[in-house]
Amino acid sequence: MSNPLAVQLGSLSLQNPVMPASGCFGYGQEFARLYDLSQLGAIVVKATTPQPTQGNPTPRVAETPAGMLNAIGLQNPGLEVVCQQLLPPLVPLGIPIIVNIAGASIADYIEVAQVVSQVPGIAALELNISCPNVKQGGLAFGADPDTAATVTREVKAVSAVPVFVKLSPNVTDIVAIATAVEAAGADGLSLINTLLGMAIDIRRRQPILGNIVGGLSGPAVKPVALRLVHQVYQAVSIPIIGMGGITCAEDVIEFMLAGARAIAVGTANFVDPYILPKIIADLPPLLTELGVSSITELIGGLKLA
Amino acid sequence: MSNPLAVQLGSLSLQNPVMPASGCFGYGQEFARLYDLSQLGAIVVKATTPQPTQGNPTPRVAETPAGMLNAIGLQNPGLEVVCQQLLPPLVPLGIPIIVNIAGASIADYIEVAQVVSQVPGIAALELNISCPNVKQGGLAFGADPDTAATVTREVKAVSAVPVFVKLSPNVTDIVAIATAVEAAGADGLSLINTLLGMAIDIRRRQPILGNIVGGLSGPAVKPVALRLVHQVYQAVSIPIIGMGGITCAEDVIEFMLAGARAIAVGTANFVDPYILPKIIADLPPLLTELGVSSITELIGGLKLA
Amino acid sequence: MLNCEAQVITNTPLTASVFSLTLRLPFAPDSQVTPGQFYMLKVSGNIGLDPLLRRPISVCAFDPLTQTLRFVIRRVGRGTTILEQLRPGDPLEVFGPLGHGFPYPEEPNTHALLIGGGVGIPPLLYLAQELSNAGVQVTALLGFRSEKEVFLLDEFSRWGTVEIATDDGSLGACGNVCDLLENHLTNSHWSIAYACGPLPMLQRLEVLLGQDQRPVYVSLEKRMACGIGACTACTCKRQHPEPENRSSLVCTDGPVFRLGEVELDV
Amino acid sequence: MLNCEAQVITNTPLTASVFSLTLRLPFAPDSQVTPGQFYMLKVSGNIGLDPLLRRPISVCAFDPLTQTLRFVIRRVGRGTTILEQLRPGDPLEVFGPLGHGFPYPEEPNTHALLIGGGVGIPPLLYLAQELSNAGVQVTALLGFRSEKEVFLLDEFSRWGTVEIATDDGSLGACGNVCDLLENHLTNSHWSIAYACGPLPMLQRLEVLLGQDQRPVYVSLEKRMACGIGACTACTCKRQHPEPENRSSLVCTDGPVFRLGEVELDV
Ligand SMILES: Cc1cc2nc3c(=O)[nH]c(=O)nc-3n(C[C@H](O)[C@H](O)[C@H](O)COP(=O)(O)OP(=O)(O)OC[C@H]3O[C@@H](n4cnc5c(N)ncnc54)[C@H](O)[C@@H]3O)c2cc1C
Ligand SMILES: Cc1cc2nc3c(=O)[nH]c(=O)nc-3n(C[C@H](O)[C@H](O)[C@H](O)COP(=O)(O)OP(=O)(O)OC[C@H]3O[C@@H](n4cnc5c(N)ncnc54)[C@H](O)[C@@H]3O)c2cc1C
Ligand SMILES: Cc1cc2nc3c(=O)[nH]c(=O)nc-3n(C[C@H](O)[C@H](O)[C@H](O)COP(=O)(O)O)c2cc1C
Ligand SMILES: Cc1cc2nc3c(=O)[nH]c(=O)nc-3n(C[C@H](O)[C@H](O)[C@H](O)COP(=O)(O)O)c2cc1C
Ligand code: FES
Ligand code: FES
Repeated sequence: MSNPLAVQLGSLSLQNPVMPASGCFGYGQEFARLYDLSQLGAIVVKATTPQPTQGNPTPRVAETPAGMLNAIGLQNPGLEVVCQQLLPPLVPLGIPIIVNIAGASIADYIEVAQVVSQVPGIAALELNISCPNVKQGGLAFGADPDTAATVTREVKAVSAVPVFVKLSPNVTDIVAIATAVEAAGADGLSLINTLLGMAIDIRRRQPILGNIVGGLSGPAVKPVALRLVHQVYQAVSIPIIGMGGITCAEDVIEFMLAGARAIAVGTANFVDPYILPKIIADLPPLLTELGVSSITELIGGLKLA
Repeated sequence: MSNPLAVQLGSLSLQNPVMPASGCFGYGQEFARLYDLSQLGAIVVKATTPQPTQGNPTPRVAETPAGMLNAIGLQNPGLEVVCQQLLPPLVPLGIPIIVNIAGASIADYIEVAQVVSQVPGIAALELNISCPNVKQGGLAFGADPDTAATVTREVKAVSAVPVFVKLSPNVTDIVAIATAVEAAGADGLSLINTLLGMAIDIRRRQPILGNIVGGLSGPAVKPVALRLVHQVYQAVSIPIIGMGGITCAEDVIEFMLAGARAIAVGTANFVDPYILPKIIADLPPLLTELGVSSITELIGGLKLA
Repeated sequence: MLNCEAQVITNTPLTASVFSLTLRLPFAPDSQVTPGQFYMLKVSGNIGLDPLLRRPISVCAFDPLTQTLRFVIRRVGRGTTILEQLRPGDPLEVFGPLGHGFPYPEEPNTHALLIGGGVGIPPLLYLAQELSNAGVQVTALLGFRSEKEVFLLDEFSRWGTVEIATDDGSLGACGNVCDLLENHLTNSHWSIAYACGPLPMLQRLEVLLGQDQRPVYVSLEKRMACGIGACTACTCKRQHPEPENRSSLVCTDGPVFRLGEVELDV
Repeated sequence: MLNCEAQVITNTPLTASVFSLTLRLPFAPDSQVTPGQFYMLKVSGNIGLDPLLRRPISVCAFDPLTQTLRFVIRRVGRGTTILEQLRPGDPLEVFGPLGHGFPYPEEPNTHALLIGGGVGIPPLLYLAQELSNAGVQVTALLGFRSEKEVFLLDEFSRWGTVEIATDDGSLGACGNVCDLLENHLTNSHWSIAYACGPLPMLQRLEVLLGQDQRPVYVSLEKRMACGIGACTACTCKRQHPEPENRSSLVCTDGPVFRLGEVELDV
């Protein structure tokens, strides 16, 4: 019998559509102590920048209603350490390893893309043009269709592996950006990154986050994420990795009906460290209940009338 | 002793900064059965359009994590009934009555503004250029600085009372819109309207809302609303009515620290029908705890370093 | 209508997914609590903000002497799961009574037909009790999925005759409650009918009874936010629009409507 | 570290805002539970998604025989209010033990100074017990706001000498726990010190003990999301950065650090 959870994500074959979201799973080693990572559909690791990045001052997280703000600021040990020490242990897992890449300039993105995509066993890049937590780069590249297309084109030109472009929800017209990025050669899209938000400590009369503003994630943003996946799905033909507030198998199905071919879980890993294997285990019975024999039947299956 | 809750909202004097948000309080008569409305800072009534509007098909609301989606679609009995039957009973309350106005064309807005602003006792208009739930008009006017400025200018030209422009959070750069609207003569700003979102019923494989998408409100959006108020406050000098997810007196203080001179409570009225008087009662002891003798001391008082 | 913190007295399972919740109100309601009216139950507790909205639940019984209010509820999602987990002594904020209940027959000594499916049944139990106490003869037609899912049967029997249908025939007639109704269509013994149940049942009922001259009242469900007419979430189209083309609201004009008054949809 | 659904055994107030929560684990932890380690407590229950994140709370006692875990917690916000309201029998998901606890003295027969303020005190009680059982002599300096806010005093007395300071002088010395410390600064009777408490206390402690040659360990707090090193929320700068300029994480490199190792900030 064929695997009811198997999905094809462009050229990547996934045993199931469930992966961690970038920045919420480190480089996998922490969760590897809790469960066998080879059961995941794929792994997306933290944003990698050319140089080691310290990130923003603490506090870096603040809880909000059914969500959280983060202003990590892309802390990472830099391209060299990532490629030499952190990625190699993941390759033997035998599942696609996707590396989120970021930078402060197009040259940064090109450098990281070139080097990371050559690491043996890396399946794809996720081009983060939507990080709201860094002054330069990040969101600056994701807020405008032309800039987004340019960085996509440049990265595609040097990447040895497929490139998924991660889009920001903090825009007036995500469809314009999605179609520009598709035309520029993106192999797929990841959406959404976090919504820009703020939390205030009324007693100290200060923002809770050291960085003043941060990115909102978690269940609170799920309706916005679903709407964006739905809108973009109708406008592009490249595959979409959907994310934003997923906490259970039912949420996975919602994103897939809206048009996602695979999904990522971020914040929920903090609430339940075993959430990924739990969701994967809950999917087959849910598919049976929904009367489908393969999860692919559901992709984009939302009935609108 | 002077009233610690009194605030000045442009030319409007409010006994306290707490008012209901448009569309969440009908025309006041339902809540008038529960408590004395004259204790409120002001009342903002539903969107009024020139003709009676049926609104969208049901279901019109869907619950989401710590929030809700609505796709009411501006149901209202139209300008004539509103002005003749629904507004007059509110005037004797002696508090500012603010009428939210909407339309499908600039001509619509002009018509409603002209007529409503002549109703004796109406204190201000709230120009709704941010409703995500109607095809024409609504958000179309609020997504672009030029269009927003145009409709503001036209409405200001005919309005006999101050005009607050209600902005949408579904934009890349709210500051550009806020400053354009200020330059066009707006007397103040209301923010935020709802975030565009979607909810899906996985068993019926359909959107829960009859209108497919709807506006997200409630605690879930509070971090986004606070960030937008904060950003806009730094860029404009007209007063801001802040809203989005307020459920308690502490939330009110957060919005005022971010720069709101007054605040509106929408969704929370549905969760606790007595929330407005409750918040008003909770504010004075909270001010004492925070060591301020007048709530105005807190407006924009966020310390950033 | 008043909002108050009630206290859970009992919470008992009736079937695998249906439970009976009784609450004591801290003070008397400000109006009569009539069958067909509902309360908005706050499921979010005092701290968490999720699930956010209140849940509308019909009154299944109310005792003005002890100020106890009873609801019979099916667990279908997060809110009703929270209600199912309440234990005696727990607080629960309730807001009501809301809406318009079932109108009583204008003449005494009539015979009322009550038609209920699933969790449409609880408000009819309260109605059966009140009608019976007022001298009205009651026949209840109740539909369930299977014998295992039957609830409130004994209690109904105290107030009149009961006929049962189950989808699988495990108790009573095999079929839907509307199949039971077919036997009563041309019968002249009843002079007024009341129905509450899932939408497909009400739609079939409309086909069966739409032309009947006797008054038929149905209780409807719509997704709600406020429960008091302020948000217009729960609008429904009138079948014969009046001049001003007004729509009706389930929460304030209903939840009980005369059959044919409004369109039956989600 | 393991995630499991524990059961509340007791939940008792110690002061108006501090309570003692004991839980029984369903199975043994996969490693030793050492003083200074913490657990992430799931406050959102099984249904609601708000408040969302887990709360980090230090172990105040652990009995491997009965698998009971004790936390002593101050109610400060929504999450701790939910924990305060738990009743015996309630389930609570806990994940741990996490982080690195207090290193024990390398030589036996030493004398340890424990310095605790407010809810920094609970992990020191567990430490006092373990040290005392290992033959180390313990002196605890404990600071509270006032006599009414004193807790765990009797239990500390079982493991060593206790000195108390209160801000208002209502019990023990008038002042801060660091004022007590000043009397011990030049004393040579202690050879190792451990501290846990609010940031201003630790900052003053750093001024007082920063130049002392004896080892001083402090337990830090930072806002956390994951608790296991995956999100880098809880980063803190090293005072003497190593070549690769790495920062440390409170959740995995700490929460206990040697004084002077990392910067003390929010
Ligand atoms: C006037 C009225 C009276 C009712 N009386 C009863 C009763 O006596 N017993 C009983 O078991 N049920 C009754 N219902 C249905 C009950 O309100 C829903 O089953 C309940 O709200 C579901 O909540 P949930 O969180 O478990 O489900 P979820 O599906 O998780 O709820 C999500 C959202 O949808 C709303 N919703 C879901 N189903 C319905 C529905 N059928 N009607 C209205 N809103 C819905 C919820 O209120 C909530 O806002 C009544 C509904 C109405 C409108
Ligand atoms: C390693 C460690 C051990 C701790 N041990 C104890 C203990 O034994 N007893 C005790 O009473 N408290 C302890 N705390 C502090 C405790 O975690 C906070 O008081 C608690 O998280 C507050 O939650 P709340 O929802 O009540 O407050 P809120 O202010 O509503 O919390 C909002 C958010 O901020 C976080 N937060 C608020 N204050 C703190 C804080 N001081 N440290 C970290 N995160 C915070 C919360 O976890 C939550 O995510 C410890 C903290 C850490 C980091
Ligand atoms: C703590 C944290 C760190 C994150 N870091 C990154 C990152 O490095 N790169 C990136 O593209 N997205 C990052 N994100 C965004 C997530 O990958 C994801 O897009 C977002 O959180 C929405 O999913 P969720 O609601 O399931 O968390 C981060 C999110 C969080 C909460
Ligand atoms: C049911 C509903 C109806 C609304 N109708 C209107 C409206 O007619 N005009 C308008 O400007 N905003 C409308 N809004 C938006 C609110 O006024 C408010 O901006 C938004 O809900 C955020 O505040 P909250 O989170 O407190 O609800 C509506 C919101 C809801 C939930
Ligand atoms: S639920 Fe708000 S009008 Fe009916
Ligand atoms: S809390 Fe996530 S790294 Fe420490």
